Amino acid sequence: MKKKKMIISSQTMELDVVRKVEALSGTSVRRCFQCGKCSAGCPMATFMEHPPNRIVRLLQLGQWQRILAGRSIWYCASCETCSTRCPNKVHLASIMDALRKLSWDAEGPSKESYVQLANRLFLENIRSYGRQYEMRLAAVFNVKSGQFLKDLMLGPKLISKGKLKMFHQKNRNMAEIEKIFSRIEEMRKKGEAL
Amino acid sequence: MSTPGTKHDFEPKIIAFVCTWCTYAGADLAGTSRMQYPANVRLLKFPCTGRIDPIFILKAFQQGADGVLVSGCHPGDCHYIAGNFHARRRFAAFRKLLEFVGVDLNRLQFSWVSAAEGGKWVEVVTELTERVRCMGPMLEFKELALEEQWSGKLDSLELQEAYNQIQV
Amino acid sequence: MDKTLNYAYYPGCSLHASAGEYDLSTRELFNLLGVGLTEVPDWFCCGATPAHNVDELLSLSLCAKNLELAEQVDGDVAVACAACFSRLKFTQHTLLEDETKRRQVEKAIDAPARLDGKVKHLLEILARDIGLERLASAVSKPLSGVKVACYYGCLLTRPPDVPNLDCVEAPTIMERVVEAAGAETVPWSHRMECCGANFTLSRPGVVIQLSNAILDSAKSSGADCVVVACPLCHGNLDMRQKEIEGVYNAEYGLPVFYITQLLAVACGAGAEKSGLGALMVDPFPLLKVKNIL
Amino acid sequence: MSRIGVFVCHCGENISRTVDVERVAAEVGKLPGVALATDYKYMCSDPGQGLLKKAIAEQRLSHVVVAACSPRMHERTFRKAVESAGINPFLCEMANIREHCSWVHDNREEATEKAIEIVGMMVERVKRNRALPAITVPVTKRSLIIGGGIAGIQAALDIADAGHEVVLVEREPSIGGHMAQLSETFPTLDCSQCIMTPRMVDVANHPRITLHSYSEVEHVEGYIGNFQVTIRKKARSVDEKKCTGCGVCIEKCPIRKIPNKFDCNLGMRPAIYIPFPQAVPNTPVIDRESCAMFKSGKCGLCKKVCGPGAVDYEQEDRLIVEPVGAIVVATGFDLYDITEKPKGSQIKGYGEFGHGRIPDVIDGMTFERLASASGPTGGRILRPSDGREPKQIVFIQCVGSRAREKGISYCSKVCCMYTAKQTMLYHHKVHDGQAYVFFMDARTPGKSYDEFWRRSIEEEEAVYIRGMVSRLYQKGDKIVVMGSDIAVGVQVEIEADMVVLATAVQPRSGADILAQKLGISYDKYHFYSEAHAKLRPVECATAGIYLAGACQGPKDIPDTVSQASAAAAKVMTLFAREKLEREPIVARVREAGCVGCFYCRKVCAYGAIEEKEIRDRQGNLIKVVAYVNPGVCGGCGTCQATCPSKSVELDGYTDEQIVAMIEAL
Ligand SMILES: Cc1cc2nc3c(=O)[nH]c(=O)nc-3n(C[C@H](O)[C@H](O)[C@H](O)COP(=O)(O)OP(=O)(O)OC[C@H]3O[C@@H](n4cnc5c(N)ncnc54)[C@H](O)[C@@H]3O)c2cc1C
Ligand SMILES: Cc1cc2nc3c(=O)[nH]c(=O)nc-3n(C[C@H](O)[C@H](O)[C@H](O)COP(=O)(O)OP(=O)(O)OC[C@H]3O[C@@H](n4cnc5c(N)ncnc54)[C@H](O)[C@@H]3O)c2cc1C
Ligand code: SF4
Ligand code: SF4
Ligand code: SF4
Ligand code: SF4
Ligand code: SF4
Ligand code: SF4
Ligand code: SF4
Ligand code: SF4
Repeated sequence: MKKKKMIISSQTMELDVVRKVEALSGTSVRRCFQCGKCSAGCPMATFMEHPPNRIVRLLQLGQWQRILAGRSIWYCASCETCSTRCPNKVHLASIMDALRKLSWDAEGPSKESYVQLANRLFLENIRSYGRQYEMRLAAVFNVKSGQFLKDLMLGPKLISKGKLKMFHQKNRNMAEIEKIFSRIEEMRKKGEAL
Repeated sequence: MSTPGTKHDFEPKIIAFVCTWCTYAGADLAGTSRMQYPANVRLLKFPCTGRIDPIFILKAFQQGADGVLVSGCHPGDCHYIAGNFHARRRFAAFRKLLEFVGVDLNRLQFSWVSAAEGGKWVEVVTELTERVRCMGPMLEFKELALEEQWSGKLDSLELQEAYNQIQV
Repeated sequence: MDKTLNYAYYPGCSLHASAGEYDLSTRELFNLLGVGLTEVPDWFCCGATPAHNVDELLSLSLCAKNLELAEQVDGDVAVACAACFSRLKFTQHTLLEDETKRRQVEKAIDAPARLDGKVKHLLEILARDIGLERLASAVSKPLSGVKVACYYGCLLTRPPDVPNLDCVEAPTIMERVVEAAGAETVPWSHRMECCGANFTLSRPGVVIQLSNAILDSAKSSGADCVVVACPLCHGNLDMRQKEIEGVYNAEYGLPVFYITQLLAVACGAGAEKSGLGALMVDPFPLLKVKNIL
Repeated sequence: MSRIGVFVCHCGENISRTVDVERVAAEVGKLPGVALATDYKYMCSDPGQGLLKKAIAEQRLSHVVVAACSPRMHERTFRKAVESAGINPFLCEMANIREHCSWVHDNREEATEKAIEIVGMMVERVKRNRALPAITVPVTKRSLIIGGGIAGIQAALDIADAGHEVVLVEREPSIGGHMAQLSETFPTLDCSQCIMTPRMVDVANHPRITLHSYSEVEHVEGYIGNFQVTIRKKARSVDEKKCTGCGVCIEKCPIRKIPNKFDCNLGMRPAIYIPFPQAVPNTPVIDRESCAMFKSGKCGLCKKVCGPGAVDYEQEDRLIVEPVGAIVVATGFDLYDITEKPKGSQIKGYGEFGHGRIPDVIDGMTFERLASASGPTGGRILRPSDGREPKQIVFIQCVGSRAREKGISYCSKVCCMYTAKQTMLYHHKVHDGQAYVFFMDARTPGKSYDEFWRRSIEEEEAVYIRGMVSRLYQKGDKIVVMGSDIAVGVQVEIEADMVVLATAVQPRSGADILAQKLGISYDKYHFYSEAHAKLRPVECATAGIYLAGACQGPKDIPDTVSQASAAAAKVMTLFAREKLEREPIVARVREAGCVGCFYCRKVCAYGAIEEKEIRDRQGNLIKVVAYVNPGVCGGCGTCQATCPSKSVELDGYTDEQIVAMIEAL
């Protein structure tokens, strides 16, 4: 793959986005001195085209579009290994959260769709049922992702072991939950929250 | 009342408290480089900003100064190791007191001017002079002094009280 | 019944579904130990990883609301799932440190955030509140001869300063609890490597690869079984073990217990009440060989 | 009533071009107390100074103001002149009407007005000046050196060679410090012992050096030129004067399995021991914690076999007092210990590296002992766990250093170079082995340093990997190193036989306690602070105390030796004079007003403020007040501005003087 030359100037460095990432994640990207310790221990680094340290590097240069163009952020498992071992207290796991949020808000310019789909279904589940119903989650995921047969072998065994509930009751707090979702939407509309 | 932006045709009196090693020498450098600045400023030399008792600032205002400048070495460059550091902490606490007695803090300028910064000295002095000129004469405090609400004595009980607040 | 110890129990979604045996054995164990456990009424999902993954504010708000619900029950909050535990603690930590986020969350839940309540993982309760001595004295069927690999996973201790469960990089709390039940623990290298739980649904291939490394390490340390304290870890190591063995052409046969199952068995709860039947990798042969069941 | 003389200078035309000097003189002449005001073309010229002296005599002047250039230019000149005319030099002040007036303003009217005010201000000030006597203090020409590493040794030899007495205090049983432990040294790879031991012997034999080994500084009193130092000589249990160093006792001691600290615990030593064969002094010491005699009263073998009867179980700690005029602090460094978290320290451990519990994960100093020909393995690189030669060896740099989350944010400065050195030594000794280095940057500024580092890569075939390591774990008899190469952007895994950690250089434990005894300042890590980072790098702010070596900050041997010689030169400069004379602008306490709050002491960076007891005639304590030691005071006046009861004053800058100056405006 050809790599586009990076033209750097105060115009091409989108530092506003970086500041947003910093505000959302509560951590500074400038503290990173590129030691690579985060990438050394990341269980998912082998799946990423930009290893974690490079994500921070790209942010330092304001090149968030390059990050979103790849799928690295969607392969982060949120295991916190990087944040735990960083010698500079760069909370990389939170940076990943912030980047995913920005990418999500930008209607997913990132290529990774399965993880996004799973996340979306998960959140929808909370909004409609208050709790997760793994059976429903898995079934809908399979339908929507077109992988009808995925994990088919597991299903019956799980049901026989009593591990998948087929039916569920609605949570009595549903109204509360809906309010939380809608208040957050409201705040965002008014620009009171990122 | 003064409206910002309007020039008053009055010559403000500016008193500058400076340390010997940095700002005094910086002002010397402005001289040897023949730079020009308003003649409103009078310098008082101290060994170190650490020696500058905030009361002197009050005294200067009471004595008719319209603006006061305090300037010394940059942080970390103090000839006496940490004098300017103590001064900084002291003045931080003192600003509140000044505000309380009714001094507009825009009349008080703290800055760092090193022995090599003749140009910066000129800038700082010019800026403060012009700012104070726009603000007009400092009346509040002169009236206060006239009313004898504050004796100007350096060892009154209230001041001791104030000092205790300022301690590190 | 110990009147002084009672907890507001937050089981989390999995314990009402795929991890029913964790729930069952937890209730049974606390019952045997004489410690009160009252489920938080109408708790809802903490949002787990997907929520903070894309919407931290939502994640913080869901957790804050649950913390508020927990106030209805006397006692500290007892959490079974490592992910819920991590999110609840993270919420407390973040809202204490970040004024702006706290204000936003309070607006979202329309209530003041309650941050002073103690949130504890079951392990903490077992090792510290109940205490290893009391635990050991309740053991009627010591697990002698069982070699256990304690698996912490990634979220129980991380990030530093947040869960404060134990030393971030070299925790021993689970080993101490298991040893109190009379079992032997083995040192091994992958106690805290990530199993990829986040991708169970979307990228099972990832999970299989990561979980295989964990099972491999546990096996080569000479362990007879693995013990976990999180339904997500369990899902990957137990439920998928067969599949992993298939992919990597390996033979692990490692039963994966919940910590409460192991303790319940040691305290004499019996197989059924400990929910052993729900395990995918059959634990009975091991327990029989060691003369425990 | 004062009779002040004011002399206004034209400076050719430099002043008179914009300032109407005649008018200045006329106006100032009207001020109360001014007896004479005159102007002259060049005040600093011989005739100008003559005019000044003549006026003093004729007009019986008591004070002088010279209105001319900056005091930074000619204050000395005029003070000398008035002194020769019989007036105390501190009764002469300069009013700066050139740099601060004529040169910076072109409006003649304004400049003249300003000049009149400047001179008036100085008149008010000089009126209130006090005649200050010159302050002189005698100098004791002996110096104390604390710490006998290469820094202390170098300083001791330099000062003693210059003809002055030196007292050297070393905490350990032998001098030598860390350099004695090193194998070969960068950048030349010469053998450390070969260049070190002759100097240690020189110390032992020098007629003007008194060595107190196994001793510590207990207490320090006094000030520059006049310190009284109390030294605790710890009980060695062997009489240094009687012992011949035959070593029979060491051979016979039955307690033999004590880990040898000098060998980084790789080898064993008996309960009676000398730390290493070339130790100075070559006198054994009994480790009372391990000795059977001290633990159970049974043994006494060493005493039995000692011919000269040097072993003495009853020996006790002794306190001796040494008067000295200068102190050099050279207490060196310790290495960050990844196995433990020091109590109360900010430092978080390296759990991801197994908290140092993986046996074949060692630190840099341990590697030095392995590589040293006189070390526990005779210079062979062998694994501590099984004595096998490691074929794959991994070095990790910056362990502890540059990791603010672990508690240390600075760079330890020597580890890049010693790691490069160690890869070379390894390559020389294990021909079929391979060395890998995980690093972030190679910090090799120094004469032939970068070339040295490049050599380790290009000629000695070390593989450098730019990236750090996340975790180490034992797998069988290998150590798995989980690293990353950020240049390639991939994870790197190495199954190593041995891992060497370049752990951070830290100040000695207890460095803060020693600093408090000496009254010197230190930074948050407990490295000692120099008076000025650039221009006074070997002096402490506390006069008469100097710094040498790694106690001030991480340093290699060339830097350490340079600084030690510089400190010695400073001591010799001090000793070149019989008495110290210094600017008498110092603070004084009015004891009547002082309430003993000691706020002043908190802000004094020079440690000049002491406690003084005020007693009545019966000797009953009335109160404790502050006392400023004039020998130590730097004259900054910070105490004065701090004192809540206005009881401490700086000569020449009293509140009264300053208020008078403000009022003159
Ligand atoms: C692994 C390693 C390899 C190195 N290799 C090289 C190299 O190849 N080349 C090079 O140039 N540099 C090298 N260095 C750096 C070198 O070791 C230091 O520059 C040098 O040792 C500093 O000397 P010092 O006298 O300041 O301190 P030290 O050697 O630490 O000596 C201090 C002395 O003071 C004593 N002491 C401490 N506290 C007290 C007290 N309170 N009272 C009395 N005595 C006290 C100590 O016992 C010790 O004897 C290396 C360092 C390390 C860690
Ligand atoms: C761009 C730059 C920025 C720097 N910034 C810093 C900084 O921020 N902080 C810092 O600590 N250091 C800094 N340095 C380094 C600092 O400048 C040097 O450490 C320092 O100036 C060295 O002083 P010196 O007296 O050895 O040499 P020099 O300053 O070079 O003085 C040598 C003198 O000897 C005279 N001379 C030469 N040959 C003869 C001869 N044959 N006979 C008689 N006289 C002779 C020269 O005319 C000159 O006056 C900087 C250097 C550079 C290049
Ligand atoms: S570990 Fe921290 S400092 Fe190092 S590269 Fe990663 S984010 Fe940057
Ligand atoms: S949190 Fe994400 S980026 Fe960090 S180590 Fe885990 S998977 Fe990698
Ligand atoms: S004393 Fe100063 S001002 Fe006067 S002639 Fe000399 S240099 Fe010039
Ligand atoms: S103490 Fe006695 S036996 Fe030991 S070395 Fe000295 S003289 Fe020899
Ligand atoms: S008395 Fe102590 S030191 Fe001496 S030989 Fe016996 S054990 Fe060793
Ligand atoms: S000298 Fe090199 S290895 Fe040591 S702390 Fe500095 S950069 Fe790291
Ligand atoms: S600050 Fe003033 S009153 Fe307090 S001890 Fe010092 S001199 Fe005395
Ligand atoms: S003048 Fe400065 S140096 Fe002297 S005693 Fe006061 S604070 Fe200390």
